[in-house]
Order: sequence, then structure tokens, then C-alpha cells
Amino acid sequence: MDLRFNDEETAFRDEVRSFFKKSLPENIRRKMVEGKKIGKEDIVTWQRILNKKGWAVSHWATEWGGTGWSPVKQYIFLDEMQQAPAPSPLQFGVYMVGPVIIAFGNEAQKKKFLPRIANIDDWWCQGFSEPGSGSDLASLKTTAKRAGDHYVVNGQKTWTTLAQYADWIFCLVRTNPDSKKQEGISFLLIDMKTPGITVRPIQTIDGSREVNEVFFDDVKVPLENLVGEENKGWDYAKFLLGNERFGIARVGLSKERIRRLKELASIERVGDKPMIDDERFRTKIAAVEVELKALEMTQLRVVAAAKNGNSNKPDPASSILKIKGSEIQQTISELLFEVVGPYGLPYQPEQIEDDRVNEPPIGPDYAAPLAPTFFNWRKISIYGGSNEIQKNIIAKAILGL
Amino acid sequence: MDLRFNDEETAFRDEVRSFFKKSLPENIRRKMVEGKKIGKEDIVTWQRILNKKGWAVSHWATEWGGTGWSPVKQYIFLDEMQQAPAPSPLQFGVYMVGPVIIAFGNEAQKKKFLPRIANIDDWWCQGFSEPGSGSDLASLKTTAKRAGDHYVVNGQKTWTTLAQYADWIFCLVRTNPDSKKQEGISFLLIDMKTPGITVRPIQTIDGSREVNEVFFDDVKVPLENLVGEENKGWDYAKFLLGNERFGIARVGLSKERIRRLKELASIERVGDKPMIDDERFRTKIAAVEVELKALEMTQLRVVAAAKNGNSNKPDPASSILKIKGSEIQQTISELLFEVVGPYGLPYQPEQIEDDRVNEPPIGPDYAAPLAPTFFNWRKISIYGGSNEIQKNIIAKAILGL
Amino acid sequence: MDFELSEEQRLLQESVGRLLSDRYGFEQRTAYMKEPGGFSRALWKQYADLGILALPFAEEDGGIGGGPVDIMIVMEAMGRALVLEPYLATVVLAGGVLRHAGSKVLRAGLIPKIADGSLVLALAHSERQSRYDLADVATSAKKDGAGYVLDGAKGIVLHGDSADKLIVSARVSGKQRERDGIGLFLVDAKAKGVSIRGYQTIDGLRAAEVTLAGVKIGAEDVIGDPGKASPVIERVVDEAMAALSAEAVGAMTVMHEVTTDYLKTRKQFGVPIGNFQVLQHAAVDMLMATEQARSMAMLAAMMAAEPNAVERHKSVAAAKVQIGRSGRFVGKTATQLHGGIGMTMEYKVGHYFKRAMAIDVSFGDADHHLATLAKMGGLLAA
Amino acid sequence: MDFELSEEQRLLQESVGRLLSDRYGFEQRTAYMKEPGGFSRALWKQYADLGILALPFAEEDGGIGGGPVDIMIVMEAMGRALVLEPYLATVVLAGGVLRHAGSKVLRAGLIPKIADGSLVLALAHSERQSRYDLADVATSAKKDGAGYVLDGAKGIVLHGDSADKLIVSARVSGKQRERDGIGLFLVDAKAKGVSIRGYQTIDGLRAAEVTLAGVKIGAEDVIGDPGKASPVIERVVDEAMAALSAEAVGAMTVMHEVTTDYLKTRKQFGVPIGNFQVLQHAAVDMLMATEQARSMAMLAAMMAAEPNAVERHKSVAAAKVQIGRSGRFVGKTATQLHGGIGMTMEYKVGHYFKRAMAIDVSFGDADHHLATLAKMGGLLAA
Repeated sequence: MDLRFNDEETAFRDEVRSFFKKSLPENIRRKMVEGKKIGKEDIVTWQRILNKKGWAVSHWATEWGGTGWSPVKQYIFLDEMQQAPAPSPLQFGVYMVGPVIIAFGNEAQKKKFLPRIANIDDWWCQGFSEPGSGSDLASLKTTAKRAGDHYVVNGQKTWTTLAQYADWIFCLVRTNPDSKKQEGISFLLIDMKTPGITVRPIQTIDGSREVNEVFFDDVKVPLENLVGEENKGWDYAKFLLGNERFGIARVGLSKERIRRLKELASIERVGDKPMIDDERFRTKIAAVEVELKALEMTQLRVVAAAKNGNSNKPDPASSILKIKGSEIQQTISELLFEVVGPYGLPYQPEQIEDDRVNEPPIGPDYAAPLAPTFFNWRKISIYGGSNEIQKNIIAKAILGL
Repeated sequence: MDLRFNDEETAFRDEVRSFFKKSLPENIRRKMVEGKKIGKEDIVTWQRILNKKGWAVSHWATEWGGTGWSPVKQYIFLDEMQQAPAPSPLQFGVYMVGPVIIAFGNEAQKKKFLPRIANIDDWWCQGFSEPGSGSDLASLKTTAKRAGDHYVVNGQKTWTTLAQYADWIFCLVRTNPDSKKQEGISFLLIDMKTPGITVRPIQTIDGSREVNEVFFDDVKVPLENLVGEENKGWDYAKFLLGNERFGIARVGLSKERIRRLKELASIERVGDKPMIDDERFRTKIAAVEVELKALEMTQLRVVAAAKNGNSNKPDPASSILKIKGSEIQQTISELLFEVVGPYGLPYQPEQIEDDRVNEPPIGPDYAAPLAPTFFNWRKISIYGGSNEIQKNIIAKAILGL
Repeated sequence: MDFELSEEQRLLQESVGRLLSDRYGFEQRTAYMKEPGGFSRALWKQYADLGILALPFAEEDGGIGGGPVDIMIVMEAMGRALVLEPYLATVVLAGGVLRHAGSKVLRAGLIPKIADGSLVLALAHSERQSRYDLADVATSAKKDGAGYVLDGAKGIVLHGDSADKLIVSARVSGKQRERDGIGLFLVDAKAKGVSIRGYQTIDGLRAAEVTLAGVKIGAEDVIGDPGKASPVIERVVDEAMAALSAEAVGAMTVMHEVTTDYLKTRKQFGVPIGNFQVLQHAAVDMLMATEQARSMAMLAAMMAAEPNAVERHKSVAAAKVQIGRSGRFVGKTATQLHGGIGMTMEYKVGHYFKRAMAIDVSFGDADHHLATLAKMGGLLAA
Repeated sequence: MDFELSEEQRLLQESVGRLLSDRYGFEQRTAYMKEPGGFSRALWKQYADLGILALPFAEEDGGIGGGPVDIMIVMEAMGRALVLEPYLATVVLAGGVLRHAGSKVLRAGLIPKIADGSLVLALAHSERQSRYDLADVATSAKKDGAGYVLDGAKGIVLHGDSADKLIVSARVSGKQRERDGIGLFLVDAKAKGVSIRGYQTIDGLRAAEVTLAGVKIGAEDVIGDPGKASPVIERVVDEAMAALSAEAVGAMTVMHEVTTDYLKTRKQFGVPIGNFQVLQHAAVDMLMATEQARSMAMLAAMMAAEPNAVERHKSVAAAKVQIGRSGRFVGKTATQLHGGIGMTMEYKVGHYFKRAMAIDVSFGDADHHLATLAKMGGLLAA
């Protein structure tokens, strides 16, 4: 047992780190550090840099552009990317629909979509949630009825992140209304330009417009856009949701945010000393650092188990990644808000949206995104199955309760 | 609205306080402050002093020795008694079975028992819990079958506090095994000297022997010892449990414990300064002081509502007294343990049982009871309906969930 | 001891409550936010008609002679409605300075206008660097004949962009964080050398950064004894924290009610989510946090008028600790229990959460006041 | 990176686990507690036979040459069994001093006896006033010919009442809390001037107060460079904390297992109480706390042998923070979920809780180490 990286892994980490240092455009890095809005252009730019290097879809099967890296290396890659800090390649394509198409799509779908996903030629979004189906995803009501060579889709999706940019959406739709709720669901790929689709933005309390409602009104989808078998979509969705093991704890991101926290706490002053010298505040930071270190070790245990091929039985360690990861991220966002004290109050969306505004910021130039991020990050314990749902799953699957 | 005591109330508080100062035997006060064991003799001595003053059963109907004080005065009396710090008059007699006999007993029972309860001529204990019925009290199995002029009682009670001293026990017993579980229960008074009763002490993790199992093996109980009507015992039990409103938060006791905590933290040193000057520790004390002050205000709101006769509808404030009160007491006991640091480790039951032992204590002379009390006080969130059960009740009764 | 409201107080509670429930629906509030100054001038006038703008001022000054409990009643109602108007800024903060330190002339000139709704005031005290230290004043007031000249900058001046006049603190002597040497001055918002940059705050209210460059103050606009303003500022801020505590309780109460209702109506897995025990207990925890906060807001109201400044501040600081912690907890839990919907601008619970957070960071957050309290030896004498 | 145990380590884990599961039932343990010294001499011999008493010592000294991961394996198993024997005192603490600072002669004289189970040692370092400050040593060592004379008192010496020899720290120079000037000395428990008062600790283990009055030490029993012992003590205590972290994880694992089983079997309201969602989530919280602790115990084991003392101590301190917090939480929750039964001496869960608490207050509780860590700048470089 040696929890340190071996020489090969260390060399790999250095390689990845130096690539990120060299290749991540400075304006993107700066926006990431400052917590400002990362736009479509930023993600496209960065993912194409990665794709040129052959790293955009590192975890895919090698025949479709994957790297064949070990789980440890995949982990190092993600961790370093988050610490750079660089944006993730577009999640919905690279980590969600891509692997589903690889695992369950037909050859035509693979050829048509995979290279475009890797190079982010198509912007994908996810059509799972519906207004009536929050934690109870399988109760979804959007229907797809066969009519000749196409389906006719009707219904509504919600919480669709960045649908405003999307070329394609992958959807769970009900193809058999008569069977048990998990059994009549299919997985469809839908071109967002198809007539009958309307996207309505939802503004969240931090002021951002990341998520949307997507309405389907007699939308015609060719049968060839069905992934895998009809009525088997629930299995594919579970596969998709189960793929999140490595990235979900976002340890690298939290490390980077703690460094930022320490940086700002060294600038901000309380009376005649920097805030970082305040024992109470310093202790709060140390407390979250301990939690994060523990989570990192836990994450590494999961990665190591995957390396040894023990990935099929539920691992008690893996189950805690999402819950602890979300708690830690939220705590850090709260401390970042606390750093600026009352200067968290001014609401300056223009300072977050575009950092080349003419007007100077109110208060410290790093303040604007901090409170909004705190509010925005409340989502982390809600989306992808709330922490309450996660605990239900652990109680059942791991503890047998 | 004026949350301060008025002149009459202040005068009453001063009177009560000065009586406690004058009349509480110093050795009892000292044992209370030091957290040492209060024996049967201490409680008897103190309750008789109170009874002589006419204050042992202050909340009872005046014809049976009550004082007729307003709810505010009753609160002041209890609060000052806890702060003195003085032991409570024996709970099981004065606050539990006494009020039940007054409300539901017959004249003969009242005459026979009430004066002896007030003067603690009889030591009472409570026979409610059974091994199989923890939170689900109504599932109790101890039976009482009529046979001529008596019942024959068989079964087992547990967690019976101080049964080792008891002359009498009040029990919930099943008199009708065929009816719904709440409906076949009766409330019996049983002489502990009756043949067939065995008491077995249960030692708790702190080393003390407060609680017992009580076994009933064909115990003959005269019919005249039935309180109220047969099979109505559940109503009387609910009445008994509902009487706890004023004392349960133990605000006065927590105030006294915080004073003790501050005293010890002023004696104990960390490096070259008293522990109370350590910012972290001082802040922890302040945090629990804030919680306690809030609870005291909440308690006063409940008392004031009782004063105004609004005591029948469930008051959201009253529901939190037990939960918050227990959390605060447990936090304080944890801080008291923390004050002595590693000197919480030596286990010195003899120093707690009897403070006139020959051997000197290990470490500081105030250390011995602190860790055991921490462990013992875990019970506070368990007994009388665990905090989880309390929350279930609040969710249902107050929130309608 | 008496927790009952008087007959007048009950009437006040009813009338404010009725006005706000009629006029502060979610859409109405959104519309008010877009008016100049970010609040409703029409409602401001109605507050005047109701008498609440005159509430805490002495009758001889044109006020009603109400006390902190009356303010508590108003502020709790405003917290329930998530009110945007500059009540705290004008009546509690600037009004408090006038009450405690304003000369008879100043009071006679200003208070009737506050009372009739024609004057909006703001207290420009805190500065970029001062954080929660009330003595940290770098803005200078230099003697200039019978008056003063002010130079410096003030930050997060609540409703500073709609105030007709500002009450500005500035240092006449001493070092930057010294308690002595601070004065208070009445400054016209349009005076030469005053520049005001208004902005929305995260909770939908307004504040401003104020710059003072050679602003001349006449002797008549010096408030109280220059150099001795700290006790006044501390007292007014304690009163403001007591008022904010009540507002926060109003906000928490609504968050708790809305969440409990949501648990009863939202269905998942075929049942109302309120059937799930974990969510029930979370709702109970919200209730407890709210009730503990309510108790402390009452304490703060009672102690806001306490003559002993140390006891007053300890109690108010303790209340602010409880309010801050409860407010964060209730806000976070309300959001979590709602799921996605609670995070949208279109739904009200998130707006209450933001206000609760803003209240916590106003005049010192929970940890700040806890540290203060600890330094002062806590609440109970050892 | 590799979390797998080696073949030898797996065998070690199996053999220790088997021995303890055979010989450490609840009643057996209760009986061992009543033996002289409060532990089983027979089992101690079996540990010797198994080789675990020789585990961390170099092969040339008569040991097996195991590392911190091997100790972790043993200690976790001991935590699961709630072992009473003086393994930490003899092998990890006193043994650690010998390993890092003992002369060849001392090592040759003592280690084989530790290994064969014939020698029990204890480290007498902390004092009544020292709390968690390793440099706070008031006991004095005065030069006396070639040797020293010791005067002072040592407190909470783990298993000090059954040790044949004590390793005593004492000050040869400097002030009471100075890091420099501390020496380590081997003292026979029966030496003149040594008095030992043994007692049970809250967790059922043993410790002692040791008084030293003019205790003469020969030159051969001076360990290492007198006056330069602090780095040795710090290193040994870090190793001990790593070992205790593993023990605590063993204890937490059992508490979690026992509680989960109890939830499945205990019935209330006609169903297993594990059907109640709130209790399910509490069990999940226990699981998470235990797994986070396990991760940190692994980190501590890995870092216990780190040459950089600052990095070593930071990691071990962080582990101790996690262990302390997790241990308290798991212990409290296990007790709460069991209800009354969990509070009885007759049921095992309470004993694990007490051990978890004792571990937290050994060598510094969670808050102590968190403050240390904060002072050292935390774990991540800014």
C-alpha cells in the first residue's frame, strides 16, 4: 500500500499540469479563478484545444478517441484540469451522451455524433427532468408516439442546462404509456432545430440564466435517432448516471477554490491585519481542508478500486463522494462570500457576465461573483439526485436498510 | 409586552432565592455544583425542608398542599431551584404520580398517598417502559388479570430510575389484551414490598446504577390500587407526560452548569493562560449561551401563554423545549469534559459516589464527574420520548405533515 | 412579565399586516423594484398615512412616541412581505441618530418631513475597509470656520441613492479605528462635492457608494457633539440590529410556511413529499430555528432601549448571532427542500433566503457578534 | 498509487483478526479487565507468538521491520476488538522512542524482550499541567556524575501501572515550555524514588500517575542526546496518533455495523426501526463519517514515516481532527439510535463510544489539532 503516486504517475501529472499551464488561454483561466461567467465560446475554444491534443474524450474507448489511460491517470487528468483551473469539456456531450452512444448506439450514430461531440461541433444538452418529476425521474410524462418513420414528441423538460446554446438534446421519453413506469421509457436524440421546440430560460436566484424549460409540441424525430432499443431507455439513463464516479466529488475544483479563498483572505483586512490571520477564520478554512483531504483520499480509494477492477460491487467509499463533495463545495462558497463581508451585498451581474465592462466594480474587484456563486451552488446538493435521495440509495444499496 | 419580571415577580424571585440560599444544606449544594452523586438521603432531606416551607408540591391543587402560584412564579421557583443548585423534589412522586392521583384518583387514594408524596414518606418510581416497548410505549406487555379482590401482575418493566429505593411503583399494565393497544391499559399503584417483585440494577456506561429492571411474577395488587377507570390508563399516562412543560428544558440547570463551566475554565490553564482566555473555547461557551438565552426566552413565551390560559392548543414554542433543552445540556456536558482535557480520562467512581473518600482524586479535584456526566447525559435525548420521536410529534401535531 | 401586545400594538400589527398583504404580492414587489429608487413611493406615502414613519419619534418632535416593540411589529411584517422601502435607512438608522443626538432645530426641521413621507434619509457610516468595526472611520471632517469640510468615501450606504439627505460620520480627531473623535453631519445629497453611485444589492434592495470631496457643512448641520458620536452610532446600530432581527423573523416565518405547504402539495413517488420522515424533521428543524430566532428578536426589542450600553449590546449581539445562524439555516433548508424550483427568480422562497443572508452580513454576521460576545465575557456572569 | 495490501499484510490482517475474533468476545474482555494490570497476559504472549510485538522494530534489533501500514492493520483490528493490552504503550510509544533514539546497547537489551512479550514499557511524558503541549515538561533531570537525578511528576501514563520500565522525559535545561532542553531516560518501575498510582480510565484501559523523587539514572539509561529529545517525542507521538487513528476506525466500523444490525432487528410500531427514513439517514451519516476517518487513517499511516517533520505532523494532525470528529459523531449517533440499551454496560456499543472519546482526548483533541493546523497554514499551499 502506497498512497503516493508512483514515478510514472508523477511524470504524467507533471505532463498534464504543464500542458494546462501552457495551453489554457489566460483569459479563460482568469475568468475561472475569478468565478466569472464561462461562455459558450470559452468552452468551445478550450475543448478544441484539448481535442487537438487528443484529450477531450480521454475516458472514451480508444477507437473513438479515448486515451486508454488507467483510472489513476484519468483521475489525475481531471484533478489537474480542475486545479488549473480549466473548464470541463462539455459534460452533456463528453461525459453523458457520448458514453451512452458508444455503449448502446448503432454504428451510424457513432460515426455521425461521436467525432462531433469530441470536437464540440454540436452543443448537447440533457432532457431528463420534467416539472412533475424531480427526484422521481421515472415518473416522466413526455411522450414519443411512433408515426411512420418518426416519433412525435410532446411534453416538457426542465432544468435543461445551457439549452440556449444547444444543437442537440438527448431525452428520456415515454414510448409505452401502459407498462410500469421504468419500463416504457426510451432514449432519443433530438435536433434542437426541429420545428415545435421552444426554449424558455429560467433565471436562478443568483441572476444567472444557465437553465431552461424546453417545450416539445408535436416534434418529429426520425426513428433512427432512437438509441438502443425502444423502452430500454431507463437502463441507458442509469448507465449514464452511474458514470459520474470520478468527477463528481470535484476535489480538484475545491482545492483550487480553497487556494483562491486563502488568496482573498490574505488581501482582505479585518482591522489592521489580513483576514487569514484571524484565528476563527483560519480555523474554518483548516476545517474544510481536512474534510477535503479526507474526501480526496476517499476518492483515491475509489479510483484504486476501479484500477483493480472491483468496480462492479457498490463501494461504500464511492457513495459518499457526491454528498461530501457537494457539502464541501458549498462550505467553500460560503467562506468565499464571508471573506468580503458586507461587500458581498452589491449585485453586479455585469461584472460577472463580462469582465471587460467599463464601470469599475463596487468594492473589491474580486467581490462580484462571490455571493451569486454561493446562491448558485446551492444547486450542487439538489441536482443529479438530491443529497436526500443519495442517502436513500446508500441506505438501501450499501446498508441494506 | 415586557419580558422582564414585574416588581411582584422580582420580589418573589428574591424571596425564593434567599430561601434556597439559607435553607439548602451546604453539603447538598456542594455535591450538586461538583456533579457528584445525590443520594436518597439528600433528596429526602431537601424535599422535607421544602415541604416544611410548603413548597414541595407548589404546583398541586391548593387543597392538597399547592401554593396557587401563577405559572410565572412556578417557573421562577423551578428556575431558581435549578440555579441554586438544589435537587428537584422526587420527580416520580411530586411531578408524575401526584398530579395523576389528584386528577383521576379517588378520595381514599388522595388521602392515603398525597401527603406522603409531599413529605417523601414514600419513595415512588415509574413503571412505564418495557424491554420491547421503547418509543412505542403503548405496545407494553405487562399484564394485570383480575382475580377476586386483586389483580395478578406479570411482566417486566425497565429503565426504572431509582427503583432500588422505591416503596411504591406506578405502572401501566395491560388489563384487556383483546382491545386496540392504547385501549386495554390501566394505571396501577403497586407496593414494592409485595411478594413476586424483583429489582435488578442496570449499570450504565458512566458506571452509575440509577436505572433498574423490575420483574413482576404473580404479584397481587388490591383492586383499590387501580387509579381511575380500568382500561383508561393510557389517558392518564398522556396527562402525566403532558405535564412536563415547565421543567423539561432545564434552563436553570444549564445556567448553573455554564457558570460552573466558566469557573473551571478560569482555573484550568492552557500553557500560560486560563482556558477561558482561549478564544476558541470562549467562543464555544458563548455559542451555547446564545442558544440557552434563546431557549429561556422561548420557555418564558410558553409560560406566558399558560398564564393567559392559551395552554390547550399546541404551542410551536413549547414543542421545542425538550429537544433544544437536551441539545444544550449535552453540549455543556461535552464542554465540561473538554475543560479538563486528558484528565477526563481517569475513571474514579468512588470520587463521585462519596465525596468523603480517603484517597485524593487523580488530577484536578473537579475532574472525576465530568466525563461520566457527559456519557450519562446522552440519556437526555433518549428518555421520555427520544428527540426523533419528539420531531415526529411536532411534524404531525404542529406542522400537519 | 408579559408577552401580550397592547391594544394599540395589535391594531398596528393588523393595519400594517393588512396593507402589506394587499399591496405586496410577488408581482407587485417585482414592479416596485423597477421604480426609481427601487421601491414604491406610493406605498411610502401609505406608510406615512398609517403613521409608521412617525412611529419611534417623540410626540413633541412630531412623532408618535412608539418604542422598540412597535418597531419590531412593523419590521416583522415588513420581513414577511419582503419590503423594499427605505424604512430601516430613514426611520431606524438616520431617524435614530436624529432622535438620540439631533438638536431641537434639526429635529423640528426633519422629523415632520420623515413622518409625512416627504423626506428619505440614509446613514452613511461604514467604509470600504471598516467591515464591522463601527469605530473604523477614515473620512475626515476638518474644522472650517463655524462648520466643517468632509473628505472621504462611504460604502454600502443603505438606500443612499434615493436619500434626500445623508447623515455622514467623519473623523474630527484621532486615529482611524479610535472610538473617540467621530462626528455626525447632515449632508444634502445634492451638495457640492457629494457623488453617489447607487446599485442594487443581492436581496433586491438598494445601496450606494458615496464620495465626499471637500463637502462643506454649516454649523447647523453638525449633529450632536462632534468627536463624541460613537455612543450614538453604537446605540443606533443596536436598534437597527434589533429591527433587522424582527425583519429576519418575518422572512424565516414565511420560508417555513411556504416550505411546509410545499411539502404538503408537491408529490413524488406518488405521495406528498411531506410523507418522507427526513423532510418532516427538516421542517421541524426549520421551525425550531425560527422560534429560537423569534425569541431572540423579542429579547433584542426589549433590550434595544436598555440604558446600560454593555447589557444592551450583549443582548442585541446575541440576538444577531441567533438571527444569523437561524436565517442561514432556514434559507438553505427551504431551498434544499424545494429542489430546483426554490432556486428560481420566479418563486418567492429564494428571495427570502437572499434577504436573510443580506441581514446576516449587515452590521456584522453571526460569527462576528459571537466573537464580540465571547470577548465581553458571554451572557451569564461567571 | 496503490491501496492494496501486500501478501504479508493480508496474512497479518487475517491472523490478528482471527486471534482477536476468537479471544476477544464481550465476556472475555470483561474478564481480562479484571486481571492484574487490567489486560490479558496470556493474549500478550500470543501477540508475541504472532510477531506483532516485534512488528515495527528493525530486524537487526530483533524485530520484523514492519512499517506504519502494518501497525495500522494491527491497530484497526485492535480497535474492532476493543483490545486492553498495552500495545500502544509498549510497542508504539516506548518502542518508538527506542527505535528512533535508543542506543544500540539499549535496543539490544530491550527490544528482544518486548518482542517475546516479557517486557511491558510505558512512556511517561505528559504532566498534570501540560495538556497537549509536548514541550511542557516541568520534571527536572539534574546532572549527577555520569548520570542524572529525576524529580517531578508524570500524569496519565498509559499502562504505567503494569510497565516494568518507564521511559521518562525530563528537562535538563530551559524553561518549562521550551522545546529545547528535554531528555529521555529509562527508569525501572521499581527504582527507588519512583511511585506509581495506577487507575482505570473511562474506556476500561489503565493509566497511572507517576511521581519521581530523586530517582537516580545511570549513564547507560540516558536515551539519545539529553536536551534534544523533542524531535523524537514529536515523531513518536505522530506515530502514536497514526496508530490511534487506525484503532478509532476499527472502533467506528464496529459501532456502525452493530447499529445497522440493530436497526434491522429492533422492532417498534410493528416494523424494524430501520424502516424509518430518519434513522436510515443517520446510519448513512455514520457510514460517511467512518469512511472519511478510514481515509485519513490511511493518510496518517502513509505519512507517519515521512521524513519532513512539518508535512508529517500536518497530515497526522489532520487525521486526528477527522478521527476525533468522526469518532464523537459515530459514538453519539450509535448511542442515540440504540436508545437506552446503548447506554448500558452490558451492551457493547457504549464501550466503543467511550474508547472513541478517549482516543480523541489522547495527544490532543480535534479542536486542538485543528488550531495547530490552522496556525501552520493549513494543508494546501496558498
